[in-house]
Amino acid sequence: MLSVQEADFDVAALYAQLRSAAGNAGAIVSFTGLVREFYDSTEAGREPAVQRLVLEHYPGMTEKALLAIVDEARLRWDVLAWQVIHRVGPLNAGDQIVHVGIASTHRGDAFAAAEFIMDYLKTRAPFWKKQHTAEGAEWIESRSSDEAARARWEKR
Amino acid sequence: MLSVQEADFDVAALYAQLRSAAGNAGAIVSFTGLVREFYDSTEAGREPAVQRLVLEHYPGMTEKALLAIVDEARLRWDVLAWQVIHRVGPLNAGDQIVHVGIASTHRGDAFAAAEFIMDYLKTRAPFWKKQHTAEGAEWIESRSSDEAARARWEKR
Amino acid sequence: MLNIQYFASLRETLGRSAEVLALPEGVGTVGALADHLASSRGGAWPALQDVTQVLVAVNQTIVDRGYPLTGTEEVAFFPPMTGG
Amino acid sequence: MLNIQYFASLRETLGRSAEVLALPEGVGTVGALADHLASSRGGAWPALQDVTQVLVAVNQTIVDRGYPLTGTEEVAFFPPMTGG
Repeated sequence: MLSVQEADFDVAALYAQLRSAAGNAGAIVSFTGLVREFYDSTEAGREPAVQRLVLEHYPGMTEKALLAIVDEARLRWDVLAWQVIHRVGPLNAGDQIVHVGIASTHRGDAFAAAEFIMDYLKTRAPFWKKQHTAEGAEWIESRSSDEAARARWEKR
Repeated sequence: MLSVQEADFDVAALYAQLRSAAGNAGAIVSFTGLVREFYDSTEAGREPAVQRLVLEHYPGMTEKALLAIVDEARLRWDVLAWQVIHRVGPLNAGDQIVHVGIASTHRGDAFAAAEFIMDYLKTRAPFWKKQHTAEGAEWIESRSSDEAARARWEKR
Repeated sequence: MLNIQYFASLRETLGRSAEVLALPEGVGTVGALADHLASSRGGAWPALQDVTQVLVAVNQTIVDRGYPLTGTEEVAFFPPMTGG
Repeated sequence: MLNIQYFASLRETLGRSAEVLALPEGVGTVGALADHLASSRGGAWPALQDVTQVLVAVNQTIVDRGYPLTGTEEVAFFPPMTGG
């Protein structure tokens, strides 16, 4: 189940759906990303308080890119059921921003598929974050640590 | 939060508690283990339908072992809040058996801590499973794949 | 016609979110399109030529600068992605 | 006195879940205790000597067979763990 949406999502309902759809799963892994109050700045020493985050995306391509990432995860690991939810539009500190849920026969596959999807989503799905602070608004720059997290999956 | 209990647990309530306790977390990872209907047998080709599973534990040592595993995870990774719930006593196919919830600043730490705790829990916490099927009752044997999953954390 | 889209910081830098354009004379690749827009428009448009800061998708798939254009594609220019 | 506990399949094999025992003469380690119970009781008790199938905890921490006993410990014998 894939959704790119402005609305918040209900992790409890998502877990219930995944468990119900999972059949004879032995493992359910879920990841939820939250908007942090202080965002790492690329400039050392600067950590402006995030008052608001606005998520922009590329309608159509975003969904296509996310499905391609999920397809790759399903090729690599046993995935009985999956969910990817990503919010767009304005968000506040503490808000839920992204959710990945994976049901699998075994726990190793569930962990790997969920982390793989998150690492690729961060760097390969067309979303862009702009943060609004007391100092003004700025686009968040991509982080080399996110690219490194994605790249390590290439070695397997 | 650690609990070894006969009662079922509510993943929705656990997520809400973890999110509330997590402070300025950016990532929440949760793992839930379910009783599979067919259990891998150590004898190839035999997969008896599990009608019931009974979990035995070593009261006192179980809690101590789980806390030691969590402490090690907290030394290795940034853990803002955590939950480990493990059920004991009789369980049926599809039942929830174990839950690990981790809140962290970053997703990599949350994934690693949750998976580490599960891999150690499987092989280092005193729980034993007995399965009851139409063919009778038998103790589940430990699996070398579980020991291998645990051992890979030693190399880091 | 090319359907060209610009996203995020690049959209703000260029002051444009989308346009429809005939394939310019002599332009056969994504890279040549970026070069053409940069040289013919000047101003902020040379930003399109920074291959590390500007990614390109054709028909919603990321491509290299050498990717061929026939004149009927959806082309998008955008900065590195920061989702999740 | 030693407070000895047996768990899971081992508890069933031995037909006993716990006992209180004075440290036997000449027994100074966990391994020596297992050897003593095996040789003095016979029957199923030599199962305790299988170091791959029987783990030992002293005061609720897993130890090697060479771990010393003074006679006041909680000692537990059990098969490899299968939780989660």
